[in-house]
Amino acid sequence: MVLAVIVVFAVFGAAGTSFADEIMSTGKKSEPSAWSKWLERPPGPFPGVILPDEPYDGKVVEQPIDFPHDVHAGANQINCLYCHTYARRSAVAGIPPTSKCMGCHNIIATDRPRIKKLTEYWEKGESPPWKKVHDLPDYVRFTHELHLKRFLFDNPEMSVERSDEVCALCHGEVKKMTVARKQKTLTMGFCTRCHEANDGPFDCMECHK
Amino acid sequence: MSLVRNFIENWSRYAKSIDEGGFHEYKHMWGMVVDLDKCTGCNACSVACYAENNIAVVGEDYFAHGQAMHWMRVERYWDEPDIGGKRITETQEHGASFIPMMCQQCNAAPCEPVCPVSAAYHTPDGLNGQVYNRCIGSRYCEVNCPYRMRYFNFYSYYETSWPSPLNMQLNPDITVRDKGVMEKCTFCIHRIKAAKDKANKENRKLADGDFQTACQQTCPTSAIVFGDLLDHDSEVHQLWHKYQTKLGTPRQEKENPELRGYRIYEHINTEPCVTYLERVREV
Amino acid sequence: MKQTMGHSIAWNVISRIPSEDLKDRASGAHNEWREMSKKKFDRREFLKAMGVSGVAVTVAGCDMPSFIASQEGVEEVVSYLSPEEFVIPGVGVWYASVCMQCPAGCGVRGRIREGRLLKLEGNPESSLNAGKLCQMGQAGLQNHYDPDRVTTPLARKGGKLAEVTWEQALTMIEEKTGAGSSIPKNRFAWFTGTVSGHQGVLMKSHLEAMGSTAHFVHETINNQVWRTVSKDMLGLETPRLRFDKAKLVLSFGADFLGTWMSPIHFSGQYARFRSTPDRGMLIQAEPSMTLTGANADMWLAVRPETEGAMALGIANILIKKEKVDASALPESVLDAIDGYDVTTTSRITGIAGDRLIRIVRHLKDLSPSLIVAGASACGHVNGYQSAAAAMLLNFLLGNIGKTIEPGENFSFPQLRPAEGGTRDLARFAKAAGEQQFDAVFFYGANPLFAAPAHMNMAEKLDAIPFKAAFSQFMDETTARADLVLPVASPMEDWGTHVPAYQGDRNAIVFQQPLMEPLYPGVRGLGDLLLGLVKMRNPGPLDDFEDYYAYLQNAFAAIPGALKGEGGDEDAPFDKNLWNRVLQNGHLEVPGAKRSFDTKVFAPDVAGHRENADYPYYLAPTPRAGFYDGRHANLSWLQEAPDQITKIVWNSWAEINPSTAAKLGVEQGDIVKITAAGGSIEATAYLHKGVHPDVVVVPMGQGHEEYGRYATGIGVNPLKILDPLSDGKTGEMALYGTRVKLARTGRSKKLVKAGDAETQHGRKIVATITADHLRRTEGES
Amino acid sequence: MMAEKTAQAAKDIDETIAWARINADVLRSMENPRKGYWVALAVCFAIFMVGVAAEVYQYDVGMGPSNLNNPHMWDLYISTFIFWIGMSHSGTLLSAILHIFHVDWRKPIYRFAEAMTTFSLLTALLFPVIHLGRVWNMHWVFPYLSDRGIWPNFRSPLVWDAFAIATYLTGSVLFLYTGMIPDLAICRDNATGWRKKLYTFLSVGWWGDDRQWRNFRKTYMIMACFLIPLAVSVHSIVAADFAMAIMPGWHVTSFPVYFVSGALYSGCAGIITLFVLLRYFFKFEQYMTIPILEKLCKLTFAIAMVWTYLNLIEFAAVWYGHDVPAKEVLIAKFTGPYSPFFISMLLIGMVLPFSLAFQKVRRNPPLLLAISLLLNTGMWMERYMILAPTLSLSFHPYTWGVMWPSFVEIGIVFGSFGLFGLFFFAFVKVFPSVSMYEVKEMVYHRRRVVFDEAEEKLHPATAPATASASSEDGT
Amino acid sequence: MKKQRILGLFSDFDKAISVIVDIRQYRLPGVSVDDITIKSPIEHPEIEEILGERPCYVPWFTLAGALFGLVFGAFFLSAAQANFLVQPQGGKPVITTMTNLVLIYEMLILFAMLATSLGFLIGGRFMRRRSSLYDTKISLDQVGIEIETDNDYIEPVRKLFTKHMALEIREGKP
Repeated sequence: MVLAVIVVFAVFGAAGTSFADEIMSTGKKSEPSAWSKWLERPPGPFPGVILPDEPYDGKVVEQPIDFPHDVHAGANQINCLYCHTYARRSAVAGIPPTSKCMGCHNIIATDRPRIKKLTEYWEKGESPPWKKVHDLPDYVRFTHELHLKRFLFDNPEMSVERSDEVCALCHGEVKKMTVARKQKTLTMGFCTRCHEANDGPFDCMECHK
Repeated sequence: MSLVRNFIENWSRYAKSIDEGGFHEYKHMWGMVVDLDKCTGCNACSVACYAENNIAVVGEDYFAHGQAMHWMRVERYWDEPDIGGKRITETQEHGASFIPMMCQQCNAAPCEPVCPVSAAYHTPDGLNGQVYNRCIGSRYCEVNCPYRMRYFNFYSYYETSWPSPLNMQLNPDITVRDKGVMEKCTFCIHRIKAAKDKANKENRKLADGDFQTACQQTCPTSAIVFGDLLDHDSEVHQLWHKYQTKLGTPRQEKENPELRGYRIYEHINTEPCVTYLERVREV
Repeated sequence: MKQTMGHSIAWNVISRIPSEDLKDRASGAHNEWREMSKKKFDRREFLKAMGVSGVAVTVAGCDMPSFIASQEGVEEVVSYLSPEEFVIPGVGVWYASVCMQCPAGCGVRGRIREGRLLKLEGNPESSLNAGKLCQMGQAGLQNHYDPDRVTTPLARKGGKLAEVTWEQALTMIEEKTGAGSSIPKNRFAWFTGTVSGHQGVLMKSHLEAMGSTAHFVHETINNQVWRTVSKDMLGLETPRLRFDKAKLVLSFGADFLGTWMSPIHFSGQYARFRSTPDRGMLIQAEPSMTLTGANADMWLAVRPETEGAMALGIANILIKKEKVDASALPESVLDAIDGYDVTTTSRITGIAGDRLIRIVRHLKDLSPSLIVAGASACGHVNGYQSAAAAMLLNFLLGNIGKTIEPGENFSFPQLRPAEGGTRDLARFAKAAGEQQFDAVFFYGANPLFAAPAHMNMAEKLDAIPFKAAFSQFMDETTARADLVLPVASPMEDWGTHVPAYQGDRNAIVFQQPLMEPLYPGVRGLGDLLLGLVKMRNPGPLDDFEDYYAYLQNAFAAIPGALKGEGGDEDAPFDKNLWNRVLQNGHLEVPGAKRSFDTKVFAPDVAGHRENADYPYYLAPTPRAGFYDGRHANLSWLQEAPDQITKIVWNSWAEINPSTAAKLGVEQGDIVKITAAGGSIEATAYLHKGVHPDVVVVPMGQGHEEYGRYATGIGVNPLKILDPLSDGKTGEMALYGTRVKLARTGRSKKLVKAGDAETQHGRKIVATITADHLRRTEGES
Repeated sequence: MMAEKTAQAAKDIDETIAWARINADVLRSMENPRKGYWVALAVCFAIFMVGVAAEVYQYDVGMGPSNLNNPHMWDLYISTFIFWIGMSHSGTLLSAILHIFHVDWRKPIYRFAEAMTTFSLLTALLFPVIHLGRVWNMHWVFPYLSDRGIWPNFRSPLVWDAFAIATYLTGSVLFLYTGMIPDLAICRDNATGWRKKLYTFLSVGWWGDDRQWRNFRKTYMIMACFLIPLAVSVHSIVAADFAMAIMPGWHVTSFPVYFVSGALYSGCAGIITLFVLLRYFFKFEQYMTIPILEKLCKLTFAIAMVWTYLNLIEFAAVWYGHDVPAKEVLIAKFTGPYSPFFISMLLIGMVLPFSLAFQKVRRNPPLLLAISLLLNTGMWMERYMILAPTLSLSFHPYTWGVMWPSFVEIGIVFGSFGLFGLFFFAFVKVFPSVSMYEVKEMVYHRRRVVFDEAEEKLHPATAPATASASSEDGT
Repeated sequence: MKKQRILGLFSDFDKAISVIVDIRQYRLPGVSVDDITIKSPIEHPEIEEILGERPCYVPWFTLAGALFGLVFGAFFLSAAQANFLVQPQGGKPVITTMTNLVLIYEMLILFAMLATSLGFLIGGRFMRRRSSLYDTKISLDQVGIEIETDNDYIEPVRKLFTKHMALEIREGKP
């Protein structure tokens, strides 16, 4: 144990301080220390945001109906917020109600097997048992509403049409997937780094409940 | 030179905090006033707290072991014969005295510096934050709390305390604490956060009365007043002002020392953010 | 999982809903609801409704790397089918309803999220509780989510209760009491707690249909005596009391902060009464300290049964010493008063003369005052007389019209609550003993728990051929019933209620479902009653598909009635008004001002009865919390310490230290309390808030059958009460029972919160004198 | 006085003992000890298992079964932790001090004393871990760079503990090991099989030439110098856990000193216990001699007096400091429910040491065993009495309450003694528990005053005579 | 000319001393005091008197270690606090100067001791193949004198050893 401490000190020591200097400091900016060179982060995907890019390859989740995001969001260019409409009104983005699906799909593509399956559920008056893909621990408080506000609605550079880019910050290139897959680590480090870079609130109790 | 920077920054803030009470750069400073003359000791606040904060019901055996968890506990003391003469009578001549005790959210909290992992820390709103999932259960904070207002999960109460369907009542805004975690009154911080978000959404500042703590909301005699001490329009600030209770200074120079406002154990300089108004009794 | 909150309109989004589709929405949603209750679905799934979190626990996961902590594809997400547009996952919506934890009828608002009821708060609109709530009200949640609720109809087969379907259950009732049944008139009875509003109306019409008049209404905690007195002396049963206007309140055991009449309403008044300038003074005279007594400026341990004498004594001093003008009082009264001069009074009541005189001085200086009498004064053989004596003081001090106001008429007499006290319990016991009934329906009352042993309630109940219990829980009475019909919890049901004691403004309180029934097997009381009436005499009510429709129809008549041109049946249904009412949770019904018709008479207060073998009085005081025992199954209230003793999860006996010394009893010793009617054992808690002649064992514990949290905990003092009742009103004399105490030699650690009984000189609760207060903020 | 004189007269060790004997005896001790040794080992193991069972249960269920409650958030665990930390003190500290002052009677006994230090430290380390509500997150106390990038709170005395104890453990292990190298070489030269491999590895190529001896001397001295302030700092920091808290009865400036003296006290007692045991188990009568035991006793007595003094001082400070809560705690200690413990603690700690003033006692190992065990119990109770009364009777009357430990808690505490025993006895079986080379030095130096003779040899004038003279009493 | 090492074992320390004394007096050819190594079972500080002061570098290691510990404690730990503590710091400024002192103190001692033992291992020429001339008797009770010199000068040395009653004389390659 003693050794462990020492080793940890020795290895991370120098790097640790300056790395920390980069990622951990209160809202007020500090002049980047010499070490920050190799920690330079590329500017964000679009103006008004810096994003720590942390690729992560989530596993493919078995869903009752493997919903083709690529068709809807990708090919048909349907806005994310059209279906996930709760995201801008509530903390949780939620799954769109089945009625929304049926809104289109009692006319469109009714012959496809997936739509058939969906219709069955609808008739039975049940909702498909979706599985949660982007899941945060229960002691974490995250509100979609305010993040959208910050990055989309209050961001002069952005327009609602480009909402998918904002969603992509944390959800990855969903429009290229069928069933959604995790593409960001969504660890505390991920959150804090982004908060620090974009002057988000920086206080434990802000995100921990 | 991060060390120096940190030292200088912190020291200047600290030095300021001496004369400005340690909350000069806060956005809010949540405080409370409890009028002991109005408090009837009816326990409503305590039960409301249970309902709001997912507090576990431990049952008789554990209660007997002193492992109960009243974040908000109404304490009852029998009068000492200080008023109404010293003579010992066969029966009471006055009622009892009640006091609702919640975490005093000290401005110089003894619980914070001793937490080895900073699970207990001071939020920029002047609260004593308790990050449940950071807590490792060393229990030093409770050992060092003069008010004994922190409670420890000695067991895992989830199954025993909320047998289905009782668990459907659990408040989603608050974690259900598992064994080995210290917990305490948070001034209903989830309500604060919800109100903040709402204000933020409407691009306005948080106003007094945007939200209430559970105990304040239910108190049948409105003995509990809660609000932002820095907001000069807030009722709580005006009360503090009226009773000349000052935060961030060890001694209270009141022009009129007879005023009712006082804080518990002021002399150990924990600077609690809860002001109690003395109980009044006819003699 | 279908969202079916549609039929109760959220108060904060109503503007967003086009009004024309309201009715369809309502009815439509309503049908959905009914089919919902038929459909089976898994509760767990419901829990997993979207956005529900925090139900899981902070496990070691916190430090695990994210790819473990946030599992992908483990938790299930259940989406809505077709939600209302105002239903947003993760956003709580508040609905107004009424608190049914006690008969006071406070308005509540419930926070709903993802179809779950999460929290109850007082309804700020309510003129009774103005947004406040007591601990019982807060615990209403647990009453709703209780794990031990009866979920399906049960019928007695071979001595044991077995599950049956609703159809079978209803056919059983049909056979016993239906139109076709051979049950003769007057052989049927309802035994209920307080029932009011349209449920009351339906119940009445059911009784009419049954051709019976036997409706027993039982409330162990009541103020019948006081109300009879005010009826006799003021002509009004429930005059409006204004504690906030009074400068001095002298209360003879009226626990108006805890359990008396409308505690939360009075607490609000108390707050104003106590606030500066000219803060009021509270004097409490009672043998055992109640919550109100614990807040009194001056607390007098008056000898039991002598409250009346004390009142007269005070009157005497007022007239003789303080020369208060008593011309208003008739001769007979003055004669009655004459006997009670200071010395006599203090001899009878055991209160020092100087204190009496001090009280009188205060009474004279601080006017207007308010004198009330409550449980411990009224719960005696001479209860009525004592209360009358107390009321007499109000006359003498000219409080009538100042702090006791007539209030307004209530425009809908048919909706007034069917009320009663313990007298009906005795009456019922008598009637049942005489085999008067073939069928009795029980609702909202637990006679078996409340009845003293001398009534032999158990045998009498068994003797009744058919007993149906409309009950939410399996309590003692329900357990003995032949048929158990699970009723919906107050949070799942429709209804209207009329508080017996109205607040500053008369109102009908509306109860609406805050969430859909937890269990598909339960039915609302209204629906059941409606069904019963239809069953007994088909015809008049048949076109009402269910209670909801009936209620709306009945509601349609109200506006007309308010305008004065009596409620016409076929008035159009005003949906906007209906929606507004559902938002507020109540409908104000202004009525004509009432006036007093005073009649003063001389109370004949007998002194207290010496009894050599049973020297002590047993005081089964009610405490806010368990109330009359109906809340003993709520773990929050079991865990919430009793206000006076801070004891939890058990029963106890409060004894005065001097008495204890006499008996050689120490704190924690188990004492045997023996009355003529039997004996109980409880752990002794010593404090000075008890008269030396009194032992207090609060009522509420000692259930034999009431779910996991109440069963087998503590003892039930009601069991050993003597067969005494108030001479005038016939209410049971709850406080009149004589007992003797003996130590068993055993002892048990009191499970109580708080170790120290006093502050040990620490400045925790600091107290200043009222003069001090007047100096600092008196005339500010 | 008489007793004292004769004690002085008695020899610490028999100079005429042959070096070969020394080797033989000590090496034999590692081969075949008395039966008692195996019994002791078995007993320790049994006790340890009890502790393990209890801890497993507690880990599974939560801290509840230990009867801890509000306000008794700390109890036996922490007090036993302090106790073991205390035990760990005298070993190294005394050894170091005595070494610096060239006190040679330390030589036969310091080895096991230092072993005691090391192992009681290891045992002590268990308790902060055991008493954590969420043991699995223990590592958060140490600063390491994680994805979350959060850091322990260096203001917390608990974190200082972590550092101080880690340092002290490293230090005392090094000290113990360094001092053992020459002996390991001896073992290496005589052992066979796995032992040989082990010793060959551990005695890092020691062949005892003057260069090695020279470095050895310096190193050992330097380490001794460092260990003294270190040991003191460690226990003052443990004391800080309490002195930094604002609780009445803890918030006392004299706490660090008080703790250190208490630590030395219990440590000396511990040494006496083990002294007597080893002496019996391994037939070390020639090396762990009665006179040395006597010296130990005198030392213990002296320290006991210091401790007593500090105790009384603390009472006085509290009493005249007139801090009401603290005063109430003090009074409660004498009168309250804990008074039996407290008073017996005072009796044992303050009065019992006086028995060591009698030579008869000092020369009677079995009796000393009993006494030293009693002293240790007393010191353990002292630690318990530091915690319990304050916790049960602090500022807020409403939360006053007496709490008695449950079987689980007692079981774990009990088990820790078993663990220590296991460690210790295993050690003395595998490693020489008496420092052979230093006993040789002791014998050697006591036999003659070397320097003058070397001097003479440098002047050949008188050389032959003395040379011949010297050659006679060679062995 | 090739070097040769010779080891003589003596029953006790005086004989060993006398050998060295002789060497110093009679000036054996090719043998100087510096070629002499004494192998003894116990520590003999007094041999300095005969062999003259020989250097020992351990304290320097100690110093280095102490300095490193000091810097480490002061800078790494404190700087780390500076950077990491701001996050849990939340609203209140955290002044950790005092604790820095404590940690520096501990770190200083820790690294000093580590460095010391390192110096010990290096300075003492440890971790090497055992010399062929080592004899287990040395660890027991005999004192050995090892002299390294040219082949030609071995003879007088052996004579000297035998004269001083060497119990055993061994030779070996360096």
